[in-house]
Amino acid sequence: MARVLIPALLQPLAGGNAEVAAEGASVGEVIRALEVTFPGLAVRLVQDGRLRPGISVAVDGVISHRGLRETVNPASEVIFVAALSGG
Amino acid sequence: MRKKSVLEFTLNGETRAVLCEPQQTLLEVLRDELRLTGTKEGCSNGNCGACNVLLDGVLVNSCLILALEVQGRTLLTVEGLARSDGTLHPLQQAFLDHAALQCGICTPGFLLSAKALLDEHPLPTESQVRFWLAGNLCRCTGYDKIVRAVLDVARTQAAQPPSVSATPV
Amino acid sequence: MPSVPASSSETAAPAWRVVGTRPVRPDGVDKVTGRALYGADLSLPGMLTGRVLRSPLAHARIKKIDTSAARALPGVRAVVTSADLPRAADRIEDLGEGAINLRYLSDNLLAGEKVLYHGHAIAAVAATSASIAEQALALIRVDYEPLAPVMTVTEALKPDAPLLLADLHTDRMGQRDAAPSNVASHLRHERGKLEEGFRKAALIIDRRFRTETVHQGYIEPQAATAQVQADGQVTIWSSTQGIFAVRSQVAEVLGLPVSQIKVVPTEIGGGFGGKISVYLEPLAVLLSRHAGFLPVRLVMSRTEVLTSTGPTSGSDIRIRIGADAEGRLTAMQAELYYEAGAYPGSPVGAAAVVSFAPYACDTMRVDGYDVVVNRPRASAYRAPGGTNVAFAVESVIDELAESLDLDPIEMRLINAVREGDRRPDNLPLSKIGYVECLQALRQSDHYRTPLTGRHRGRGVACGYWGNWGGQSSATAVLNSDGSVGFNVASTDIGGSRASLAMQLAESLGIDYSQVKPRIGDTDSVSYNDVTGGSRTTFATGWAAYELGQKLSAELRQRLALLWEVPVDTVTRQGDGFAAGEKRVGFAEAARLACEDAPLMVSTTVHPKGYGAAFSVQCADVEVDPDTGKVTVLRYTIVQDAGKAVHPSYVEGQMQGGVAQGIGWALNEEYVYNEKGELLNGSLLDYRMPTACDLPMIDTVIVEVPNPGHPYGVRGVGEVNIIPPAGTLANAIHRATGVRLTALPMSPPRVLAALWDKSGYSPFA
Amino acid sequence: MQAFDYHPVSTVNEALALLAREGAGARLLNGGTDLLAQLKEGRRSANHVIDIKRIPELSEVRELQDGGIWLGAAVTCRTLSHHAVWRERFPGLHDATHLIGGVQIQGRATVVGNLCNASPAADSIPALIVHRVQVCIAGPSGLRRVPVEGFCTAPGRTVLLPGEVVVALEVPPPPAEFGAAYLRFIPRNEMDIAVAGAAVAVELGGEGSRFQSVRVALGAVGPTPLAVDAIGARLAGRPVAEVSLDEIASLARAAARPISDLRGTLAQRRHLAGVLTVRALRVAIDRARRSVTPPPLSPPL
Repeated sequence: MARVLIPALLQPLAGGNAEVAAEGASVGEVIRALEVTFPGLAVRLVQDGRLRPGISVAVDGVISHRGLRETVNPASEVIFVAALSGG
Repeated sequence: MRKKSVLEFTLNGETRAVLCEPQQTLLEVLRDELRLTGTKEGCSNGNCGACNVLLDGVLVNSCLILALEVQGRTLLTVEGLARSDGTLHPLQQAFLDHAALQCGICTPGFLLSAKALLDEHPLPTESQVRFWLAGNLCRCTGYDKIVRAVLDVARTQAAQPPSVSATPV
Repeated sequence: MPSVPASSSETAAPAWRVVGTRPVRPDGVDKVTGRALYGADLSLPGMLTGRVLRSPLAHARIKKIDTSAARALPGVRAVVTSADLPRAADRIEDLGEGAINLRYLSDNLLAGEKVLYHGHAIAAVAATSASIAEQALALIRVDYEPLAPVMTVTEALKPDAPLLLADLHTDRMGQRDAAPSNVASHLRHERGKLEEGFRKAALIIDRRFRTETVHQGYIEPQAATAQVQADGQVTIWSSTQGIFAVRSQVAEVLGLPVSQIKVVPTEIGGGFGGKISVYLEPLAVLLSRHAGFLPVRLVMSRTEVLTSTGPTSGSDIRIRIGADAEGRLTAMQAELYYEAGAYPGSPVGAAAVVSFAPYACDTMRVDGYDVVVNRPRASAYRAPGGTNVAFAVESVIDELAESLDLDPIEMRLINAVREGDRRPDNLPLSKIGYVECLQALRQSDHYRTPLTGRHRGRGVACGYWGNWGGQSSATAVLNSDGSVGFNVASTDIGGSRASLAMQLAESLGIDYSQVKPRIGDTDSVSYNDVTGGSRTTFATGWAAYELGQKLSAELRQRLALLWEVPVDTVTRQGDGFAAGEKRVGFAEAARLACEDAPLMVSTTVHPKGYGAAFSVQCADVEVDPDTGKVTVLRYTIVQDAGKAVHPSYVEGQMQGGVAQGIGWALNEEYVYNEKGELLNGSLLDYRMPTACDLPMIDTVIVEVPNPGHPYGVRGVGEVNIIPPAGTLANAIHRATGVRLTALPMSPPRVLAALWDKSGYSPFA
Repeated sequence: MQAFDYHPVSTVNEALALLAREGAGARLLNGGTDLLAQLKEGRRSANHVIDIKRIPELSEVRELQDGGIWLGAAVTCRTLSHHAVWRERFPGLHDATHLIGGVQIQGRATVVGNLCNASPAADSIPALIVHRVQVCIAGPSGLRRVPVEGFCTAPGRTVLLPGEVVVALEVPPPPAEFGAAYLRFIPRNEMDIAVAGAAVAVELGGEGSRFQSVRVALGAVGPTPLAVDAIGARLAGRPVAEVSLDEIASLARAAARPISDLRGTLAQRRHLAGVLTVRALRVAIDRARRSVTPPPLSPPL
């Protein structure tokens, strides 16, 4: 199962956990699995079938541009973070 | 609209005549009437130096001069710095060699200020270079490489007799 | 002369032939002779001049706009207002500069129901001359219902504060507060148990900071020209950091398909993040369409640039840090309130990551708030958000180091992040050169030379920036003489034609002079993200590298066919190719390869291994105790470039970022009156540093190669602006004993701080 | 910029006639560095712009027989920077005219233009005051002279009557053992408007040991440049060695009537009035004692 780091503001929805384990071959599947355990979490991460604007996901330390479609391995670490901009 | 007048002056070594309105600045006439867009507009009130030109050899902001004020006078803009055979003025070459420009919009103004400086003080100190360039704002370089380029030209020219003047005026 | 790169990579660096040299840039001659065409230099037959009417009020409801007199003026060809914009969807899109609600983008272009800042665009006109256009503006009547302006975080957070946007509710990572608010969003990064961490501290410093709004200050004002054809095709000439960002913004706000829009880049006179958002382009398109399909050019005045284009946020910041007696950090807390301007979108997200990124500490909490105020909508500015927060954090770290009697570099070494450590948002760092930078500064001539003299002090600060990759495309055409035409669509804002051509030359094994770069338009090259986020030399450089590899492979294929040998026997040899006895120079290979068919390759990349950047800086200052004026005597910047492709331009980025940072730290600020009018909308009173205000800026390039790039490149454009304010604050403290907690540290503020300490009053 | 007619006149009488004919719609154009910026920004308006730079005598710097200077209205700051007598014998004025604007502004800007623009922060006016300069004004009823300290009446306003033109400044010869200095404070090192300025002129006696007379004028700390007579009254006749710099600073602060604006705060300006007066006094004393020795020729940096 992948390790998922839960953002601080969403931890109350994840039983107060900063880190949980979840099954899934993609970020989208991981979120669906999280939703089963922690109902109400998915809607905070996903909107209109994609990651909410302003939220990015990093898998194994690399920010993904594939969003929900990004591949996740059982040994992966999945981190949801605020999206950034540059100048 | 006011009556247009004919402005005749010497521009980069050539006599030019152009119709202009009384309220047009020299910068506007250079850019909009003569299509010489090398002289840039950064602020239009004398605070950035992007429009600097040499009027009878004196460094001035072309945005703060009415075009008709230069009647009968001699003007040098960035387009007149290189020789007609394409050989760059030593300052132009030094700016390239020292990477003294990034975006390049301020470069024409700096070149004219630097030329005015070296015409008057062939071997300036770093402080003098900074003083003479203080009216030219550059937001990209922090001035370091620009100052070095000007000092380098001065030293090189001091080492050689000044027969290399590449300007037509 | 330029400083000697201090190579601190552990393994011997590969010997590149082109990468690491300092050739003259391909566009150099055009730029020193005045031939290069920038945004305002363009002229088209029949071109009309446009002007924009802007709000004199900071906050008001628009009751009525009457343009009839302006339309009736002879010579006026078109007048447009927000009524001419299609109703924008209430939808959030990323159009090149982070996510933005399209309705806000549209309202920022031409105010709809309300004006939200002094300088907010209300109407635009196109006329046959500038003076007619200006007369027309004077004939437009706008009836306002003035509203109280909300200028700062403090005012915006008051319970009874006027609301800028009636439908704005605080978003807390996907959850909307019930009541509307001027706080657009709240984010938090947290790890460890904060108060437990503080209980372990021998010393806790808790300080509040304020920074003012500052502008990018590019010397070229925004300029855009558009021509709409009768068949609906739109061409836009724009001085922009990203032609595709312009295309997508124009398409979205005008409801046009991207296929109908071509954006042609002009040369660009600086941007620093400020030329990503569009201000003029959609107006020029509307005006051209209404003016009988004539081209319309819009160029901003300097005052418009300052009142109406994106500055970067002012901010209120609280920093609380605890350390044990040995200087090890036990807990770190930040509260960041960033002013977004009139619409949500301050860089507080990036600030929250930058905040404690250089420090390895397993207990931290960072809260970030995006707050709307009646100032122009903030846009990106070089490492957006970073300078504000680093000023605060680096001041507190310095105070801790001083209290614990630790050298400021040692303090940072004790707590330095290394590969695998995590940023505040828990993302792990890949290979970085931070420790190497700290060591390089400690060993520098500057740091080892004692500073003497009264009222003088030396300060040190550091900064982290994550950099970015993004998408790039490019094509390369092999000419039969062996030269290569190289088409990119990354705007060249400071020498990237050179750094990209060098990587292609290196990859292909040819001379730099044989690569002819050209910046294409949106129809000639595939998608490119903006020139920003320190990405171009990294990501478009990746594309250049790939083009070289592809061309080389294709040449070997064709030579193998020609020579009737297996392709794997064709190898690079010297400057050409060989297989067994056969060998040709590159130019001859090109001629042979192109005999049957032209040879062109293209590539698109989206590299993700953009290594993070660190910079460590040191300044010596002298403070005049009678006037409060700070003179920078000496400045050294150390930065990890991964690999400096063109060291002169890397140094230039470092020096330029420091210069902007010094201006930000010492004198630059937006000055508003109580009505919310900008008082210093000129380059006389918005005081950017002149040549007399800066010393030479010494550079030390550290090269810890980025494993995510074929030549080890890291972005170098942004991180350099993060440390200067903290560096100077710390230097001023060491010089005077007073700690400035607000930017800019301008003479009146320094004087006031000195008087606070001494008890002096000019009224005594 | 608004439309107007341009008149390059070649005599003072031509200028006077045009002013008489066109009345309030006419503006005199000298160096133009203030006027053109103001016309562009809409802070002033004009129907007729009368360029006085082509009047030959107005470009003259005449050295008078008594050792004074007659300074034509159209003489640029740059010309003065190259004028040896100006530089050496009128050091307070040289300080001021050398730091107005940057090099390219110097190429156009004139002292008379700086005076007539009547900015409270004008760099030249405090120096003109302490050098006891007279303003020569031509008008419909002939020529008149007014002392420079009475010339400015409010920000942007002067004693000039409709139809009048300032044609020259008369700078009296400096007495023996004379020294003067002008110092200003700006946040940057160039290209700024003075936050505060102070000019001091001293005439020493007793081989540099005693003040004969002292004149002090302040800039940017009141609606017009201010002559501070209290300091002169306090110091005249006293030994230089006994002067209390704290007292001088305090008198200067007391004379200042500053406001807070975008360029500086009230407290800062009041304080700087004292600091700059003391610093300028020191330089002026030093110059008076070395009054045979000219100040440095190169830029102050």
